[in-house]
Amino acid sequence: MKASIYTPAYCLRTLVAWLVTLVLFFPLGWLVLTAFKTELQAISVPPLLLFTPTLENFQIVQERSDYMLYAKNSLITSVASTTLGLMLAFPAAYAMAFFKGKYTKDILMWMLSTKMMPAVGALVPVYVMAQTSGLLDTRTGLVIVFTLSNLPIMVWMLYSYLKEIPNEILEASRMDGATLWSEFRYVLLPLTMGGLASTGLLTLVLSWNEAFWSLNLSAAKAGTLATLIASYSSPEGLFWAKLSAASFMAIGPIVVFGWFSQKQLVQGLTFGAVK
Amino acid sequence: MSYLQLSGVEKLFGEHRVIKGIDLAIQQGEFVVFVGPSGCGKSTLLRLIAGLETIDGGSLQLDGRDITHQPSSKRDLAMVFQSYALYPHMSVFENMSFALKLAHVDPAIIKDKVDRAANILNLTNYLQRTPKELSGGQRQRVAIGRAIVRAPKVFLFDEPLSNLDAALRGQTRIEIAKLHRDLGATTIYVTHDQVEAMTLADRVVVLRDGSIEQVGTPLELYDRPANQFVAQFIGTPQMNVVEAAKLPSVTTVAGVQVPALGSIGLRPESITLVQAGQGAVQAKVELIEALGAETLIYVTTQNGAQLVARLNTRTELHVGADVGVHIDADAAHLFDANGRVVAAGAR
Amino acid sequence: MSYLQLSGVEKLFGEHRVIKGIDLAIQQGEFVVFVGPSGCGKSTLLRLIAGLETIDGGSLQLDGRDITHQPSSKRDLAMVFQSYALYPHMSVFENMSFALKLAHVDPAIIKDKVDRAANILNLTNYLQRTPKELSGGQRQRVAIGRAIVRAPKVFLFDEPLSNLDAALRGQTRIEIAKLHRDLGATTIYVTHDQVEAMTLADRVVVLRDGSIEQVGTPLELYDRPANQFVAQFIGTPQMNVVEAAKLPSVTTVAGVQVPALGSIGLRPESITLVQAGQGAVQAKVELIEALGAETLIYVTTQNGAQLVARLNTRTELHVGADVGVHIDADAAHLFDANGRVVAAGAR
Amino acid sequence: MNRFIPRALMAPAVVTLFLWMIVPLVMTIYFSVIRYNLMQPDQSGFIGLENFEYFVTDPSFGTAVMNTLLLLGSVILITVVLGTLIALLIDEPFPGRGLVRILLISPFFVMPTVNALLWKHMMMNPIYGVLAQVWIFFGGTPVDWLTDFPLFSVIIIVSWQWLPFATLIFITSLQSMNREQLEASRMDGANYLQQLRYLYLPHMARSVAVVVMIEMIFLLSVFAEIYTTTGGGPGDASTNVAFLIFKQALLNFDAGVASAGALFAVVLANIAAVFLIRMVGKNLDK
Amino acid sequence: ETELVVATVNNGHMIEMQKLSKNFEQANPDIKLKWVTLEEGVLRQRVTTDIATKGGQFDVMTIGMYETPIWGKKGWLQELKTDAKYDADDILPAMRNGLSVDGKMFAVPFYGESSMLMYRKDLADKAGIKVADKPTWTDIKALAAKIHDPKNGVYGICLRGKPGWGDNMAFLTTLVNTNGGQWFDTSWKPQLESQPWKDSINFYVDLLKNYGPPGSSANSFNEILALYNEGKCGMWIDATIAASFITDPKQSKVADKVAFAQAPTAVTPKGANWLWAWALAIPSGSKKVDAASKFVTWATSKEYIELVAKTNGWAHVPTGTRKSTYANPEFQKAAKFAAAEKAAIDSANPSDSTLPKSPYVGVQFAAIPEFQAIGATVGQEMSAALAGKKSVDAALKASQVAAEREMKKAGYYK
Ligand SMILES: Nc1ncnc2c1ncn2[C@@H]1O[C@H](COP(=O)(O)OP(=O)(O)OP(=O)(O)O)[C@@H](O)[C@H]1O
Ligand SMILES: Nc1ncnc2c1ncn2[C@@H]1O[C@H](COP(=O)(O)OP(=O)(O)OP(=O)(O)O)[C@@H](O)[C@H]1O
Ligand SMILES: [Mg+2]
Ligand SMILES: [Mg+2]
Repeated sequence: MKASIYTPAYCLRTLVAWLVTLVLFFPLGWLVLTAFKTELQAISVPPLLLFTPTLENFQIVQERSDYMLYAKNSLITSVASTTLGLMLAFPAAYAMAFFKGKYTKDILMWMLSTKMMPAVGALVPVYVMAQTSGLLDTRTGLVIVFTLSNLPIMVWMLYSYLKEIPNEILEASRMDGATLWSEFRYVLLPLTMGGLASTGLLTLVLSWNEAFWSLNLSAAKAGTLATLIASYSSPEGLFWAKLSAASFMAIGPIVVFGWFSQKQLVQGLTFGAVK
Repeated sequence: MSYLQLSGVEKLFGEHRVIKGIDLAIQQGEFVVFVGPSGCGKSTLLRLIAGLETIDGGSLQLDGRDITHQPSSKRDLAMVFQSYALYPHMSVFENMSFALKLAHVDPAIIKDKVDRAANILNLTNYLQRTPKELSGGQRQRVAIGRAIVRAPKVFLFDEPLSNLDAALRGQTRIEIAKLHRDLGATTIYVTHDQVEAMTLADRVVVLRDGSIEQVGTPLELYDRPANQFVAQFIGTPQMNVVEAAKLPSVTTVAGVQVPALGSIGLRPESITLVQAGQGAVQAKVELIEALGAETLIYVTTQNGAQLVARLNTRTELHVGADVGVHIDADAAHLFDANGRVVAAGAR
Repeated sequence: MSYLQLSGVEKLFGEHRVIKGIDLAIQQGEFVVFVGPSGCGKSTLLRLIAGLETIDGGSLQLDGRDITHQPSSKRDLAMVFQSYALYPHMSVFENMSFALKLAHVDPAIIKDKVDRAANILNLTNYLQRTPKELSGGQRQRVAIGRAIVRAPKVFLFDEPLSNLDAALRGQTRIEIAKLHRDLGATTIYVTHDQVEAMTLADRVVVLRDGSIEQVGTPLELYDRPANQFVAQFIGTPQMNVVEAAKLPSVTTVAGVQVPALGSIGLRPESITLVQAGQGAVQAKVELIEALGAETLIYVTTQNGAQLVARLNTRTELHVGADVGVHIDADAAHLFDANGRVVAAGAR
Repeated sequence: MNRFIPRALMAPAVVTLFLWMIVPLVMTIYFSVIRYNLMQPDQSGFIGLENFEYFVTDPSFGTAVMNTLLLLGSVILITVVLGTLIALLIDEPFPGRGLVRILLISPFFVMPTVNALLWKHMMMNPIYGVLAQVWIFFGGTPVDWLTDFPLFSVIIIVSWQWLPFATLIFITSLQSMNREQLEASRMDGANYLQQLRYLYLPHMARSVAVVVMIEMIFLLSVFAEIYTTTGGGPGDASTNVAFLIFKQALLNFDAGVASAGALFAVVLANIAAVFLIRMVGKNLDK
Repeated sequence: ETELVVATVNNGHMIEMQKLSKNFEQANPDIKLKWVTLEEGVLRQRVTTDIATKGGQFDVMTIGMYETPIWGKKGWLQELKTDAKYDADDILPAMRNGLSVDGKMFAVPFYGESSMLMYRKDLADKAGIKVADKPTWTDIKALAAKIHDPKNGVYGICLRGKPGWGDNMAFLTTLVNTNGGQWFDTSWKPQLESQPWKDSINFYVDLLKNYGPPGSSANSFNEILALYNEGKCGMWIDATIAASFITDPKQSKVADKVAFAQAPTAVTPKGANWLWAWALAIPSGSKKVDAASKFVTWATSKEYIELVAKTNGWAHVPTGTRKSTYANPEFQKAAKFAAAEKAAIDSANPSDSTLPKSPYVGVQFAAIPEFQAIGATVGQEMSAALAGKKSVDAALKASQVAAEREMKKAGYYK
């Protein structure tokens, strides 16, 4: 092994890996590049790789729509729904993992299957419900909807995570005189931090990117960044660069956030798939 | 009255009756070991005492108080789990002090108690480490430490050594014995390793299939097993048990006639190999295990009976050699067709 | 020429010289056991032979062919791993036949070979199960079966029994011994359990820190250890090794003067306990382990030396009793300050 | 421990989810049997199964079901196969592996609408799109992706988004591959391909199950990507069930038919679920 | 303080209005404006769901000439009464009619458009052809053949092909109209398999196949605009609003080479060019009617147009709404398409746009609720035909079936 690690196979592997990565990343990179072009540069043929970057598009976007408002809404709704979701999902996952009953598996599967109905189908009922309860165009309404639509995945992730914790540790704490609360506070919670973190991260990403409900249930006040995009794909006039800029601003925070948290995310994303 | 009293304790898992009415009285300070083959209900019985499983029948009394239906956190028992069940996110100190912290004991006292326990267990230098930074043996000691610190009424151990390697196991066994002698705590210890049972126990409880087969001191069980099961379970290598028909030379043991369908039990040390032609039976050497201080010789008799003999000396024999087998019939045990002891040689 | 020849084999992990030039000749059909404390390089040496690690120095010859740089798939060796490394998704049959299948052996022949091996190992009824449906001992046998089927030139075992519980370990040990006798295959076996080493080996190689300490038959090592390390490593309970100063009564062993800074080694069986006041040294009983056939008594002498005595009878002694210690100086070993043997009693 | 506590703990999640499912479901069932068009509030009344009949007899219905299954199947196939290959490729260390991982994972964080717009305008546009330029560079005639291969284009777009997810899970799975098993197979004489076939792939079965399961949940209702790119066409070439329902719900504003469609989708989802989860569930239970 | 939520489409003029609305807020400090700017399709879904369920999320809605009559008839919109200063009579009659039901105005036009021919004068000159002011489709085809030069990156004609009732169907309906066809006959029977439809669609597919750019079936306004600005289209028939873009040298490489003519005709001039307006309306039941009407009148007033002119120049004012705009000499000077645009708008009549009598209102659409869905489906079929995925006959047959289903479902007949 020590002799020479730079074997042809190794070099080839590195090369191919980088090639594949660049190809797969290219569209996203291109989006970022386009965001710094003028509209004419954006559609120039052949495509420009070298150009003088401009911030004009970002200015236009900011001028036209209050980016900070949308960003704030995105942040608040996704963080709130993540928190709320974890609060609901954790006890359920705990109960399922440690007090396995006859129907535990079925309940889990049922929860997952609720996610399979196309959202469009439920639009009218949900819209009517939101309207009668005065939750249209409120962050509260969005938080509730996000939470509920992510809940099944959260329960499942946490369940797979909790299942890996040996029951004996909890028993030990009971023998040590722990009540349900102290068992949760001192043993369960610290042990599941990793699972909670990665579940939270995934939910955060999903909520941030949720477009259907945020578009349909919000107007001027509660719109999230996903709805911002909907105003930049105009059928009149050139818009690629502006669209790119708006997209860049909308996905930027979550992508960067994703980069930083990817290690953490991966750990829990395995749904107990890896022993 | 006894300190811990089990009366007709039963446990059902679904339809399956796992613990079948156990009566047992344990005295204060006693070291009781549960042994038995895998699946016989040792762990379950221990967990019933611990309150980790609900008792389905009978009652449990500790120090004169009925604790049959108390939650485990109220029973004042401490348990050492097979997997140690240390809290992986806490330091050794926190692990050991957790119970006291929950009981709102004064921090200064906690520190004092933990330090004392750590000292006894040679853990003083590791108090700030987390469990995964410790070796198997050290983890084991932390688990014990966690129990000691609480000074509980009864210590429960569920196969605490089975995750250790042979050398460490021997060593830790001795430590546990010393600890018990020093603390004098009432202890219930589950194992399926009969060497542990022999060396640690004041009394051994042999379980089989959810019922008690025999209770007694280790040497009582060794010398006067109540039945073939206990006889073969205790002692290593196992007692040789041979159908009576295959050992026609043995006719009476301690004045009792050998029953026709019964069998004869012989400890390896009551078999002596002599020159071929001599002795009660003729046999061939199958395998020799020379362990230095002792030698085990596996032979097959002409009748097809397989016997192990234990020698405290070296042997000149080699595999395939013909030997005579001398049997110390005075030390033999006689079992009837159902495996019950009918007679036992005086020892 | 020998069958497997290691000449100056070396291995570096980064800067760390883990195997420090090993020379060893193994004959065809021999059963060689590597023993040594954890981290001494047993596994590494085995893996070098297997071709799972590249050899950084020296050479390796098998059956007259240089295999130092051959890939492991070409070496015609079979290995049984500590964790068995069974393929979890394949049935027992598939596990055992995998190597043959890769070698495009005719299915009929494969079936035949697997059946034969399964028969030897009592696995015939389990051929369709997957590993996780088997008990530890059965998995162990499958791992062995996988090796047998290939009829390799050399069998390599890396602590194959360390995942089994005590009872099963003893049983499987005997099976391996029988198997070796039946197949007569050249075998290299790694363990840190010296009972296994003693009972299985034709020759034992004691490793320490990447070098060979001593090579010999089990009883050679037991009786004539080359140094204190080997002396204490072989035999259970360990040989008592006491600083010469603490045993003033022993002055010469086999005619050699006891060196001032040296120490004296005594096997537990060469220590006899006599009535207080008699014997060479006076001591107090610390712990008694009654195992039925034998009894181990731990004592501390007035000089603070800790000794273990092995008795083949029961004892009337109890902890705390005063006893005299009789020492069989003829069976003692003398070590100099560096732990090398200076003299050994005749045995 | 008595039975009450686990139930109490599970209750909040189960009850809210149940409400979240049952209230719209009951409303949907109710809507599906009445005449309910947002644009014609004056027409109402019970009409039995007419809405279902109307939805099911839609000329695009068969195509939509086929497309749904095709989309589901192809994306799962592509992501699992490519994901496996990429995971194997970057399983062992090489210069810049950390960066590669970060770049590879990125598409997963991109919101579906942006993803679709990006592909539609900047990649697949037959005149300005990068792909067209690549084709021209190599002397080919640019392909009009969204028109000529509409469903395939959608599949590419959706796969691009889900590939990182699969890759990530597979990488993690590979890292837990038992080294001793690999060594054992080396001693058994297996080459890399054989190791792949007999060891790596079976080892990954469970993670594959997880990927299939999760993707299925999300892919059955793919909508934004189709709406933004092909609008379900040309004709109904890229219309899936979710899009068909959308046509009823938001182009026609016929909540009745849309509800009937949604119920049908639930049935379809459950059939797929039974089929797949059973298959996959075996692996999940291990 | 009143907060008005304004839903609007993200076209250039609207975005300009959003910017300039600061002036309005300054003038009316008690009113605050909140904007929801959406892409056309999404906007339409959002406002429709909202108004139909009485969601009340929007106080002012941007809607088109399609929705206004339908919603007005249902009473979903507030009737707009304006004062003398606003001068409602200044609004072009075609627009005013299109946004009124029974003489009551339910929305005020923000900007309007028709369709016309925009061609490259330089190329036509080079081909030696003079384009008539009112050309026929035969002329157009001949010219397209002449100037088609794909080797040099010039395509004879660019037309919409992207499916959508507001996309390809807007254009195709005018083509069908001028060929003497219609969507529905007087008994609401879809006429999609009638001869005029067959002729038109065959002609269209043939024309684009021979002289159109690649990927026509994905092109709509924007895509063609980009092509045209790059100088790749010889001719283009589309919304008059395009004129202001392609004559803007900042965007267009051919700004000085374009000329305009009326939309081509075939059998009849009726309905050959479409009519569309984006207008502002107030949902009925709104609690902020006063503030809202203040805003809509401001945004569609003469003053607003002057404000735009002052800020951005006359070339950038919203057009197609007021006579006064076209009368303004400065505007005429700045917009060389002005005359052609006005002529096109004036010549369109939504209530009488087909040769046979039709029961519906609308030039390039039928103002009935079912039309969106029918238009979308037919649009898809036409796009499939253009892409060569289906024969024209098959596409029309499928369209006819779908349309009949839809109409039957809606209860127009059994
Ligand atoms: N939670 C449970 N549900 C159902 N059956 C159980 C449960 N726990 C144990 N059993 C069954 O009860 C019997 C006794 O199990 P127990 O764990 O007490 O055995 P054990 O003596 O501790 O065995 P081992 O030496 O293998 O640990 C076994 O047959 C086991 O299968
Ligand atoms: N891959 C490796 N890289 C670096 N060092 C290693 C590696 N493998 C083993 N070592 C080191 O080499 C030495 C010998 O290890 P080896 O596994 O051979 O010991 P061993 O005798 O088998 O011990 P054990 O009884 O614990 O299995 C140890 O110090 C170990 O830390
Ligand atoms: Mg147990
Ligand atoms: Mg090792």
